[in-house]
Amino acid sequence: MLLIDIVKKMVRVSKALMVKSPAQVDVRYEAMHHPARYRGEHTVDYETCIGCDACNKICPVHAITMKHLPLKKQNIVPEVNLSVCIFCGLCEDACPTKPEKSIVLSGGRYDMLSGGWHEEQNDFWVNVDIPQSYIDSRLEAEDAARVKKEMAAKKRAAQAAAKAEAAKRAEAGEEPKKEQKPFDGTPDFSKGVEG
Amino acid sequence: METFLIYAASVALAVFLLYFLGVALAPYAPDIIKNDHFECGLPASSEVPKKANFGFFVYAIMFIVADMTGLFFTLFVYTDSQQGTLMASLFAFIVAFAIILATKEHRYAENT
Amino acid sequence: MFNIEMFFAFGLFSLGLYGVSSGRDFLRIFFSLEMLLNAVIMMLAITAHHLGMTQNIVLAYLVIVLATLEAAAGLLIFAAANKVSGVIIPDELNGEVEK
Amino acid sequence: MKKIKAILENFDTEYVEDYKKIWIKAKLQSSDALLAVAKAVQDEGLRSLSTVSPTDFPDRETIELNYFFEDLQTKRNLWLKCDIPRELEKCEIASLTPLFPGAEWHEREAYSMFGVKFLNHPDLRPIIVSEDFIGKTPFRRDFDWEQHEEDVAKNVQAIVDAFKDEQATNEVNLDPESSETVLNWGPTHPASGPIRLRVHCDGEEIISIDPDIGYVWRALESLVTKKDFVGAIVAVERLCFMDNINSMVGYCMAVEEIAGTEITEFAKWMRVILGEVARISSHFMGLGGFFMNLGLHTLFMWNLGTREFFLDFLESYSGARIATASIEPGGVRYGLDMTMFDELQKALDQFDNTVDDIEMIFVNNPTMKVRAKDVGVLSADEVEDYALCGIVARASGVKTDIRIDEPYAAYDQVDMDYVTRSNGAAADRFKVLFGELKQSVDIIKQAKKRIEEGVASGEFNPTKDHMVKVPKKLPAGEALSRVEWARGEVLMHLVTEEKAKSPYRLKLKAPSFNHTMMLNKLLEGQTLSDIPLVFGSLYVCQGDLDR
Amino acid sequence: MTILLLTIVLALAAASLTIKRSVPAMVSFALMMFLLGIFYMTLDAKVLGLFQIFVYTGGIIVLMLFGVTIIGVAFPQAKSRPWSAVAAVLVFVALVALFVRGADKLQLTAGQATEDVHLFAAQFSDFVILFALIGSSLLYGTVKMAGLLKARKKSTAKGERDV
Amino acid sequence: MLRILDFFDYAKSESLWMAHFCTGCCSLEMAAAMGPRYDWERYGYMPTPTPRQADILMITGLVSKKILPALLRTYAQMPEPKYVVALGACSFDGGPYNDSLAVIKNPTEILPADVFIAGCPPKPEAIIEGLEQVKQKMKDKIPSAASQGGLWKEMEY
Amino acid sequence: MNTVIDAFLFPGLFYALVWTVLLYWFFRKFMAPLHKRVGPHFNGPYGSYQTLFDLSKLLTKESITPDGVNPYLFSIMPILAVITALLPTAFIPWTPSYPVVESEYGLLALIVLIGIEPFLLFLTGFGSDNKYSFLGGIRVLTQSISMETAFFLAALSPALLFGTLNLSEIVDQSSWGSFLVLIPGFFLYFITLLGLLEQPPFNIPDAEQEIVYGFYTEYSGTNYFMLKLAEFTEFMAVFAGAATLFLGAYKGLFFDNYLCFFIKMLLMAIVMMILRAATPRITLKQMLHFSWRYLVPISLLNLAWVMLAKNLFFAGV
Ligand code: SF4
Ligand code: SF4
Ligand code: SF4
Repeated sequence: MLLIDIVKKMVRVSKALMVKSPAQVDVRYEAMHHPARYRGEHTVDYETCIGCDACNKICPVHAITMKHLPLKKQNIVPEVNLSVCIFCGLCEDACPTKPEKSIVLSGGRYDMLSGGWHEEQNDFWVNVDIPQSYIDSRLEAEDAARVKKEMAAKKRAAQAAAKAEAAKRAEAGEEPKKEQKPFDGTPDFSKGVEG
Repeated sequence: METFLIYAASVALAVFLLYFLGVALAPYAPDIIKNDHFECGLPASSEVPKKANFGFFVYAIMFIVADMTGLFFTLFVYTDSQQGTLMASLFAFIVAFAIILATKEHRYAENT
Repeated sequence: MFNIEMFFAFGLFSLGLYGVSSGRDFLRIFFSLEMLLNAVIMMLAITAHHLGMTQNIVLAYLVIVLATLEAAAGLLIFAAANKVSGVIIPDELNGEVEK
Repeated sequence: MKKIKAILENFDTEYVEDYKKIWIKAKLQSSDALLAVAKAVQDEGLRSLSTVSPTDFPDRETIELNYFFEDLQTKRNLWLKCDIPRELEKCEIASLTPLFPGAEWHEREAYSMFGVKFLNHPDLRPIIVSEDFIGKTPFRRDFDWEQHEEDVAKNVQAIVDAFKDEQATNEVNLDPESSETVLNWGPTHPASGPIRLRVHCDGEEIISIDPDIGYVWRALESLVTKKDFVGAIVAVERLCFMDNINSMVGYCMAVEEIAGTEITEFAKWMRVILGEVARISSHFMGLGGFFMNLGLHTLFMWNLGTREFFLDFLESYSGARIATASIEPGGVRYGLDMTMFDELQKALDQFDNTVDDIEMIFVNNPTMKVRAKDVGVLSADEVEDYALCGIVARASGVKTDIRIDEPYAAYDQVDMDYVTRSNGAAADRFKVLFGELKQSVDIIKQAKKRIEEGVASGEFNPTKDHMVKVPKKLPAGEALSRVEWARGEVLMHLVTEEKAKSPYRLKLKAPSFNHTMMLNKLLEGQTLSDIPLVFGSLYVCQGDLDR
Repeated sequence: MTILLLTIVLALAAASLTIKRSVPAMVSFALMMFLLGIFYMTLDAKVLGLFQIFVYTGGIIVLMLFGVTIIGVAFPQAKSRPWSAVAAVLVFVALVALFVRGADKLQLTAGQATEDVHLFAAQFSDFVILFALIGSSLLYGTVKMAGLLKARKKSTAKGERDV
Repeated sequence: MLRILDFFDYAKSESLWMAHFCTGCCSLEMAAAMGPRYDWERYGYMPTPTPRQADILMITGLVSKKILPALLRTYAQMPEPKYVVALGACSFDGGPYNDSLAVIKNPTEILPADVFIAGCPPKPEAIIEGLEQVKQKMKDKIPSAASQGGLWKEMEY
Repeated sequence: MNTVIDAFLFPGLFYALVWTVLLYWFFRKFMAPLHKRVGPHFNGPYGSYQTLFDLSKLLTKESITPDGVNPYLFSIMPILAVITALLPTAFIPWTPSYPVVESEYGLLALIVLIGIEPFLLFLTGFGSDNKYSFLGGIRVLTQSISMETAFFLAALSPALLFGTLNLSEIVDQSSWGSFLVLIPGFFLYFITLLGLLEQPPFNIPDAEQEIVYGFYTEYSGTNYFMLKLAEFTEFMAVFAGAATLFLGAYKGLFFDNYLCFFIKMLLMAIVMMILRAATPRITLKQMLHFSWRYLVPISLLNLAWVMLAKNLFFAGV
């Protein structure tokens, strides 16, 4: 009885011989499944990054260090230590830039390896190579902006003075203008990542 | 007989040659921990037992008896007469019955 | 008709005798018992070959069977004694049983 | 419920109040009454002590002990608190182990992490902690772990030496002439994983087993307090990667309770789907592991093959195969692209293809029946006394399943029932596991239908609805959440401080802890061949065993 | 050639009785039996030789191995009895003397050397049933005895626990 | 003669057996790499029950303080030539458990790995590719990293 | 001189090596589809070089001799195991003209030599001075006492039927009719063969999940290679024995050839593989009970049946 049962089981098991094995692809060169959202190696878009430090703050493993730029406004850019990173994707969620995130890991590579020794592994970074020309142009733009701003500030001061005078004169309080809330780096959780 | 002995000797020679080929090509780097016993990756937690307590002696004895039976059958290979073969099958029946009885008894002894 | 091979059979026999009588542990007593029986088998085989006493071979088979069964029964007694009293050397058994 | 309240009224309590639907929360004035209260509630029927969770308040100079009593039959639970002083010498309380044998290891854990001494405990040795922490109190708030880490980093050799010392002290002294020996079963072992069972055996027969755990201790409970509320999900999901979603669900529920957020209907259903997918992928490993421990790799391989399809769905949804981090406080992290359901459908089809084969070949396997029928039997009484949960409890006929007892996410709208068997042997656990696998597929189908209907009728917006905002800083409070994890009940007790960015204390009670405690009881007097079988059938994962 | 073989046999036999560790002693015993089997083969008793090898290396050695697992790696010490060696030597001398002196009287009728096995089969098949009965009863008896012993041991153990 | 030696060296590089030792959750993905979809047996990898027959040791993720001696001992008990592969962020600096107080932060400083595979956990594809790199290293006759240094040499365990 | 060449080449060592490489590859390659995998694939055609590489690697890897073992016993046992596993091949009629040793008592010699193997394996375990090996060794012993009797009795059934112990004669006399009579014997032989070769469901001595690797635990490099070689050579001897005794060795449907012999052996290997993929391991005690309660009595009854059948159908033969 037991024997017959076992023989039955054997026949059933050998049905598997008919099934084509799913391992048909040489996975050294090709991924079996690589969805659009796959969280792999990061890319940092230094042009859109506003240097808000949100990604650094949220990273649960401190994989991100901010590289300092000789700029005033966007003075930092994230760099990721891939040996440390756990590819949780929180930094991408936290990044506030729109419509494209400045730090993106969706759709990245899976086959990131690095060398053996601890020092070699330490050199395993996503570096942002910023061409000097870009920095120069940004510096120029910043200069221009600063000049513009100064001008604007002067103008505003003048206007404000004028307004104050006008207000005094009018003796009736106009409602003060709503101040723009400065960005405090809070990630916006209500936004999903479009897949 | 002689052929077999020559065969055995040359097989032994061949295997020894293979073994020494392997040993000659293998690296050799002993050290204290490497030569320690494997204990699931930890230092040994007690001595290797020098004895084993094994409750299967009954089976060992049954093994001997059944082996003897087999040897008897080897001798029956050469019987030509009908009476001899009938005797042999009777013999087989008796021993089979004895073994069944003995296992029954053993099972009974185990369960109580 | 003395044959030089018989000499060795006697040697084996007396070795077995020594082993049995020197009173050591069970295992070596078994060894020596087997040796005794094998000396007998040897004699039978030698006489069968050299003296043409072919029936002796049949006797030799019987002795082998005897030897096996004896070993089996002896080992059972040994195991039982060991289980009951933890004895390895037969000399100790006397004392154990009296206890 | 009333009876319990009446009992508590007899004692000197600070407050007694209802909490959630099936809990009563109470605090004792003094710790002396604990034993009496415990005795009274045990007589009332609350026979399982789920866990003991100390919380350290340095500024109040107290350690608050939380006891969670459960009644697996009638679903009445009690959350009992009491304060004890914080100084190491006076930090003592009566042990509940004589009453509730399941508390043994939990009290040992509290002892080694917080230094709480339990009087009358039968065997108060440190557990889990690595040797450099023995005698210290690593989970107290004022423990200077940075200094400690620096010391360790400077001298790694010291850890190893400490380990060796521990080995030497715990060595069983045996008569060299005897046939008894102490075998290590693990950690470098084909079937064990990082756990070590000290098997004291005589030939093939086991005399006793002493599990030595802590080989993957990561101190998750203290780790989350160093991360913010969102980053903590990374730590919580690493409780065990076989089913990471449900543990995150439990944590997020606790956070949401403190923040007072109500998540959207769509997110609830998504949590059901993701949770069940993770449960399936875990159960697949459990089923395969059970047979692999019997020396048969076929089922493991087949299951791995089918599991891949479920992982594909997770990967498409969240971008990672197993470290998904896809549940966040406030809902689920990503919106849903409806094309992902095609992949889910593919996985379900694949499951339907293989399930018959598995049932025929393995679940009804005659050899398996012969081997596992009478081995590792747990009675319903033992289940209650030792506070076992999950499939182990259900295989013994105890009807407990948090998805039904205390529904979370959208489980209250799901049509499901307890999967139970009555004998409680290893084979029954295997069958319950298999039954739950089928049940999970059924639940996924229901949830999928519901979401598809909702999207079609415009009720849900799959790309927007998935998340509501939870503030970054939470108010002070504490919350208790329970989820039915793949292996059983996970109980999370979250304490927060006013305006803090990270949790103040998170207690994770994971099921494998209690199950591993049962090993000695189940295997005493059996043979060596039963170790892998029973170990596999208890469905233990070292990740949630050590935390 | 045979003399060399037999010398080795004797040496191994002596070794198996004198070696202090059990496993080498048993290995030498097994080798001795194996060589004896070969010796029988050279005496034209091939089946006897094969039997010898089969029974000893396959059967008895297994039993002895069980014995080894009980005894342990080393033999226990026992008090020596020098007289036994003397007795053995005396017996040896006596046997040799007896045979050398009385060899002439031992001359028996030298029959025709027939195929030993056929002979066995012809002579033996009547006895076989008797042997089967003996073997079966031995088997039954040993098993029964083992069961009794076990039961007794259990009952004594229980008695101890009660006390 | 040289040919024969070369052949044996090549054979060594083409057949890597792995010691069956899990230290962390990365071993789950290793199981997946053994499974039907990735099937690393195609490339000649295989798990062995004891380190005595193994060629590579996988540090599968985190190394807790308690398991470190076992790891080192397992490595030491493997026969030459032997290589080490480290998986996951944990084996570099503790990864997500970097702040944890129970995890060794620098396992690869103690036992240098020949190939480090990033990820948490790395995909099975990445694991297989990393192992291919070990093969390449063996073919290039680069001695294993652990044999050249690392803290483990000075330690007693 | 011919015998020496035989010993080195055809049924001897070289052949055993080739067979080991091929069978090992075949096992893995055939096991894989049962697991829905592919198996060795990228080294050589259908991955056939893979096992060659594996075994060459094992041959030239370091062999560790632990402290505390007797080094001679430790490393001589694998060699002895290979030699004893190779000796039976001399008696097997591979082709009509090819038993190296034409012996009156070939079957007995075959069984004797196969029966010595567990004894050597026990000594490897006992000599390793390791707890797992020790337990594994004792398990080998127990397994052999339970399986060997039934094996012996099952293997005797063709000899009784044909009235000879000479393997070549058995092959000569075998026919379809005799095969029908011997079917139960063949089944018994096959089941006990699994036990003797430590194959699932009887792979108790090297149960990985229980006692690491049984008696193999301490063996590495060249020594391990030798044990592996012995294992596979044992496969060869036992399979060849089955093919000779029951299936008519080199006799084929259309032509008599060594190829037929080989195909028969492979068929047995396939059945073994499928069994391996379908049944879990049983415990030592269950195995003993199974063997003594069912196998041995049944094999004795089978012998009685063969005797009766000889009287009834083959009286004239
Ligand atoms: S993916 Fe996660 S771990 Fe990696 S850099 Fe971004 S936040 Fe940090
Ligand atoms: S969050 Fe985005 S914008 Fe802000 S620093 Fe990081 S990459 Fe730049
Ligand atoms: S790297 Fe990630 S997956 Fe690997 S052990 Fe560490 S936490 Fe686990």
